Amino acid sequence: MRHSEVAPGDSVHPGDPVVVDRYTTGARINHWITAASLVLLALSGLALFHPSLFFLSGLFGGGSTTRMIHPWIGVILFFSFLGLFLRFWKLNLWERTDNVWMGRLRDVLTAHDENLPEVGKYNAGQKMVFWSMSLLILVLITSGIVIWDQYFSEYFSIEQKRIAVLIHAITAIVAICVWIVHVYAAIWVRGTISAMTRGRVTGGWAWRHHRRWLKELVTGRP
Amino acid sequence: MTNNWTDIKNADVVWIMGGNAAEAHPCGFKWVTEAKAERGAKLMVVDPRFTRSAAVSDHYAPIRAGSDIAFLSGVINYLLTNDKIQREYVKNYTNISYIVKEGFGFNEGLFTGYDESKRTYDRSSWEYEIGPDGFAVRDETLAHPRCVYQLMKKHYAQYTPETVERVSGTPKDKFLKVCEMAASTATGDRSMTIMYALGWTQHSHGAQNIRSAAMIQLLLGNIGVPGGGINALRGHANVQGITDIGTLTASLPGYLAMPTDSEPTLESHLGKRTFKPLQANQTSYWQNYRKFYVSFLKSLYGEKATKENEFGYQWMPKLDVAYDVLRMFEVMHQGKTTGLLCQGFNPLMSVAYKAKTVAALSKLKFLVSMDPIETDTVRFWENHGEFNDVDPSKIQTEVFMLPVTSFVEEDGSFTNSSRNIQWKWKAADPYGESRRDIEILADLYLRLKKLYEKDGGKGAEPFLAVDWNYKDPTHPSSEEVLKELNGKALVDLKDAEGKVTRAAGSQLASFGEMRDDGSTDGVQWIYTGIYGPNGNMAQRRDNSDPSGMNVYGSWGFCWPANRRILYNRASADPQGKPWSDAKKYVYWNGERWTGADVPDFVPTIPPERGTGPFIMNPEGVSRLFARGFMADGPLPVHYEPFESPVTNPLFPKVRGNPVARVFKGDMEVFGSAKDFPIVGTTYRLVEHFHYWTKSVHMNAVAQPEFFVEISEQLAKEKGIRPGQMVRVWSNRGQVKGKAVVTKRLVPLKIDGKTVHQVGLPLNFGFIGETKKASPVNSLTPAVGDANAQTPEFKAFLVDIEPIPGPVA
Amino acid sequence: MFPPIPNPTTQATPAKFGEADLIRRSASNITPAAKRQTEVAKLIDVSKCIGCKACQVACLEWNDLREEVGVNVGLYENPHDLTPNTWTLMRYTEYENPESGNLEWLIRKDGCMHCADPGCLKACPAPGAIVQYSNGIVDFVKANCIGCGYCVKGCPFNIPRISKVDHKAYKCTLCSDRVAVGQGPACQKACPTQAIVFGTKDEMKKWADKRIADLKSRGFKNAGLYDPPGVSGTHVMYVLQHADKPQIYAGLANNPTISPIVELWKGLTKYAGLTAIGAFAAFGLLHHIVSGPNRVSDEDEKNAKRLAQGRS
Amino acid sequence: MNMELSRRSFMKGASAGLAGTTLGSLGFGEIEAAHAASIRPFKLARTKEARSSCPYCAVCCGMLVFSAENKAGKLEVTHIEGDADNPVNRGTLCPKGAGALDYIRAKTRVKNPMYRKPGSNRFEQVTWDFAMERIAKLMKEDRDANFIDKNKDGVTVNRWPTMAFLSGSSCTNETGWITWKVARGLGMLQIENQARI
Repeated sequence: MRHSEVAPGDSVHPGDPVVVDRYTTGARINHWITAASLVLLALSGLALFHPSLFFLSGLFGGGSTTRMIHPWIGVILFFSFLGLFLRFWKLNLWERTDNVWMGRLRDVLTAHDENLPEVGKYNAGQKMVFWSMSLLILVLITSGIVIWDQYFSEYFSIEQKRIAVLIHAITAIVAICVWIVHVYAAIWVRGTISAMTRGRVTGGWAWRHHRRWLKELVTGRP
Repeated sequence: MTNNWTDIKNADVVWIMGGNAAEAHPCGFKWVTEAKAERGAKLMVVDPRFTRSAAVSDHYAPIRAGSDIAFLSGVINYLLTNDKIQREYVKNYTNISYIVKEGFGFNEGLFTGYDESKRTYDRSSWEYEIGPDGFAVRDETLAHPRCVYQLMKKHYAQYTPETVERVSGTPKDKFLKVCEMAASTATGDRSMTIMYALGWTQHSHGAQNIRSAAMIQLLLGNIGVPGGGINALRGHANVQGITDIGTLTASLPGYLAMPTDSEPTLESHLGKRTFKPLQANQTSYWQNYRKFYVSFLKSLYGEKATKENEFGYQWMPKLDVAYDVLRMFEVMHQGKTTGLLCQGFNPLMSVAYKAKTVAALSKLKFLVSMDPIETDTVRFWENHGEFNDVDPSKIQTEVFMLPVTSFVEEDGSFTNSSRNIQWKWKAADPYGESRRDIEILADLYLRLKKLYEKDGGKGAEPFLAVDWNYKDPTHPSSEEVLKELNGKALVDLKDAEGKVTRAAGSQLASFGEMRDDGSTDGVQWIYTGIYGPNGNMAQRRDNSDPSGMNVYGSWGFCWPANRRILYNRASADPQGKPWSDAKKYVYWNGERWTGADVPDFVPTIPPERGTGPFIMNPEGVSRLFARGFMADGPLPVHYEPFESPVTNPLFPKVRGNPVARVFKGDMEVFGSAKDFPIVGTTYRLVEHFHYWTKSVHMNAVAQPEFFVEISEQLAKEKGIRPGQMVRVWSNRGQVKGKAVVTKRLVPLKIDGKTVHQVGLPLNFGFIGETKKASPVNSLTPAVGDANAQTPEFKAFLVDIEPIPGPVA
Repeated sequence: MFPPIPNPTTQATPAKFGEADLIRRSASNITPAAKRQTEVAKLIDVSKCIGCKACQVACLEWNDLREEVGVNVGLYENPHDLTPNTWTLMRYTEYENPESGNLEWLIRKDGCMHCADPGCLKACPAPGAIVQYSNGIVDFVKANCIGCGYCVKGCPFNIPRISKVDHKAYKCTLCSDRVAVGQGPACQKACPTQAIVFGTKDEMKKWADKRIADLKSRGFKNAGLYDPPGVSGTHVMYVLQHADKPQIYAGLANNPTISPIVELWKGLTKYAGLTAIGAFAAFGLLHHIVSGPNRVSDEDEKNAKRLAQGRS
Repeated sequence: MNMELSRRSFMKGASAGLAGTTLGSLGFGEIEAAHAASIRPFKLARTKEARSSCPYCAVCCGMLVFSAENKAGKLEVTHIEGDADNPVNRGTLCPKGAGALDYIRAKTRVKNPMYRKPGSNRFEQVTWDFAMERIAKLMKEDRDANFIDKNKDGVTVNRWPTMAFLSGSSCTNETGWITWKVARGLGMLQIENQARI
């Protein structure tokens, strides 16, 4: 038996076009806090990562404040993302069809959605973004704490910190790349952004990209 | 110091024992590391602990605290039995050939003449045999059974390396290496310096510790030569100068003596001290004693001192008994003292047996502290919990805490450990309302003077007789006081032909100009020349060294007569030739004595006259056999400390120094080895100066808390972990501190018994920035050296236990 | 004796080196000064050190630093470690020499080594927070420091400390202000036994040779100079009695180098990371240009409508 | 890439968008000021120098004491280091000498005359005049009561046995003599310094 693809608050409003509620206000606020944190983290982190980007620290009031607030934003991100995680983890569980989807990546990239299996609320790509972000943020917060000298310098050895700072840097880069994929996908797949701005998508969008989710919403059956 | 700081660089062997120069005098110690680095000198350190000095040594040997004489006697025995002595030097410059009177003897640890009931000796048998010519009899073959050489051989025979190991705990091989290194300097072309400090003086047999070392140096020919000497590394910046000036119970400036009850007239005082030579053609410099004494009295009483009134001798207080610090606090403890003036002094911390000190201070009617900083003493009446557990309401002492300028806020001179007098210039304005000591004392003097002039009173005359002739009586300047110390001609001084050699009113150039007829004054004859006709020599800052021997003779002024190495005539052989080119210093050039330094000799006396280099002694030579000048014997003897873990293995019948003075009440609180099996020893730390820098923030940072040093073995035995609080107690009190467990202390085998030693750094108390602690003198016994009454801080008995609780 | 440096003057004196003599500046590309100053060095002769802490106190005094009064934890070391105020620290080791059987008390003055290849500077992300002068002095510039602690991770000797008060990194400056007017560092001047000497690096090496010869004559056959090549040499060097075993001196690094992790972080990762980010962004851009937006078709909307109606 | 250039060009580009925002106004000010010299100005310049002698042990190391006028117009010590001309210490100082500045500025420096009444548990500030007058009075009272001019054998002894003086060995020679003169002039015998302890 298949599990439900529907999250609380998802619903269909018949009309022309059909409107589908995809994200509740809470989910959207949660998402945008996360998104803003991530952007600020990326900017402040990059400022400290590469000298040619140090000027970015100007956005935060200089190097010292950048250094000071970066970890705090990290904490915000962590908890904010935790909220997202708790909301969405179930719907992001991996399924057999996700493998099929992944196998047809060429069709994905060439927008031949018709060749893809019917997708629930999230497709395999989104799930991968979700899970990789979950993992990356976990690693980032952990390694971040190790190098958060203001409060934790006594608890870790320098060697541990060196490893942590390297992991933190690499992880952050990966996270930024994942974020690029995420953002690009949202832009490329037109009609996506409204899911997070207004909480709604059109029925056509849902039909095209998340048909199984739409069907369940309509039929009430998974 | 017979020699001086920079001269240490000329040493081939440096022996540090009874001191820890690296810890207590780091900047002077530089000349040890220089001697090592520049001339390949070897450094050996003998100490109960592996010290900071030992850290840079070539050889270290451990020793049980308080057993130095056994060790040093072992070295003397080694030198005598292996004939490692510089024969020519010893024969000519010491009394080794002198014959001692019949009747002198030594038996079971005691010399002849001992009176047990009085704990004193009748020293009359400890003298030379005097010949019909009035001079002491000698046997230059050294064969006479009563000559000093033979007496020494007999006296020292029992101090074999095995005995040293049994008594001092020093492993035989380590001991022998010390002997060999010392013996390597018996050659005339090599020299050894011995550096010591309170590790030798603070024993009930302290003076004899130092005598033993001096004897070793004489046997090796190391006195009076560059890189040699017996060098007392003194504590306070101006303890040398203050000792020279004689603010000690029995002293006058320049090592003249206080009058005593048995010297009712000036003549009776001078007569005893104007020593006649004991050998032909000797200088016996103390024959000039009366010139110095009369000049001193002229300074003290000015124009009021006349020949008719014995130059004011009768106004001077006469001493009934010597009031050294132990007696001072004994008398105070008996409630017989009304007031105490403490000038830069913290007796609550620095005097033995703190419980007694607190009780004594509490009996005072008033206490005045003159100090730039608060001392523990000035707050002795304040409750500081376990560190000073007193009830202020029960203490009726009035206390005055007067602010005094610090060293940078006044000018004046300091005399360093090597007798060099240097000027310091004022650098800052006084802090707060603080005043110079001189101003405070002048104020006190003038107020009292007014009271006596107005109301009269007992003893008004002697007090009002004191001369106070300063430009501004309320503010005597340091310059005019230094001039007063130097002395001046009061009338035109003329030579035999009647030519004026020194005009009236002009400063004297040397103490040789002093007269005993009241025509000169001068407080401090040994300083004369410091402010002579050419001005203030303490201000000289010429650091050239023309001889290349590290003399620096134009820097400041060194007493006496700007001499940098004492007895330096001994750096040449009897014919006046240097013992070796390597040690060329002062020599006869065919016409006069000359060389790198001011000769410690009449420069025109030719070698042929046979005048000895030790011009202060009536013999003209130094004394291996001390005659009656030492209270506890003419030769050093190993006596145990009053609190010892063992019975004297050599002389079991004698407890402690047989003539050391012990007050009633102090004797009763000696602990026994049964109850207190561990040897305690106190010392200072390099990060601190006595009880002073615990108030200095940066020093408190460098060493913040009292600790106790113990060996790993003792820690294991007692279950003490590093950093744990421990309690150390003696029969007189207790202290608590952190345990520093170290390999630098090891248990020693003494007379078949394992003996542990614990180290107790002394710099902590309850006032200041360091963590509060009870002073280590809560533990120490109030017994002093038989000659100098220096308290026995370096060897006493304690026990130790861990205090349960978290570590560090 | 190494000739003492003459007393300082109270006349205002122009600094002998400054911004124009920088050869490295953290997180910046600069053109090193064409004319290099003579390299200076501090030589610490452990065999002459008595562990008196004069250097520690002189450092506090000269640099207007005041440390908290601590406690004793059963050791002679105080404070217990370098701190933002304690830029130099004596470290004591009781070493039982297995060959001679003698106890040796090895006392090493710890502090910044002023590496020729400074790991702190390499790790520092803040432009100009760490600078290296052509005379070898590696200095922290407080105004530029952001307190990130990367220097701590970059340093192979565990020297920099971050203040909890102002969150800036601190370490020995080699008394750059004193050296700039021809004086030696405060610690060197104070050192009672000349266990610390200061001069040109060449002079110091020569002086060290003399000291090493003396030590060898006293039986320390492995005496030698510590000027580790792994960081291209240092401007603070040690004379060690046992140069074959630096680690016995309170853990002095045997062969210090900038950690490979730091090298990877500040090297490959830095460039590869930005490249990766750029590549992803570029891929997106390219993809968009090539394949255009993925739009929802009218068909899709109709299908959806149909589906929705079907339900109702 | 030249950092300065990139930062400036960034500012130019960004200033339009960021002008007036909190982030913008906070940020760039600091970066602009940050280009400061790393080397501190030499702090002895224009101070007053005096040659002094270390007050602690009897090596008597030569010291250079630097001072400057404080706000109250009083000359105050700012730094102490060794005197390289002194042949003994050659400019070196031990941890005590090197820290002597904190002795001069010690928290426990006594600033004013203080007086503790019998049985009191505190010091109170008094004037010099009060303190000195009271001490002189106490001394005279006791001396009048306990001074001995002749001993039992009739010898003139002129001593005051009930007063003691501990004379500081960190005082100058000149202070030492004034001390001797006043103490002995009054007939004191209980006089001691730190030669023994």
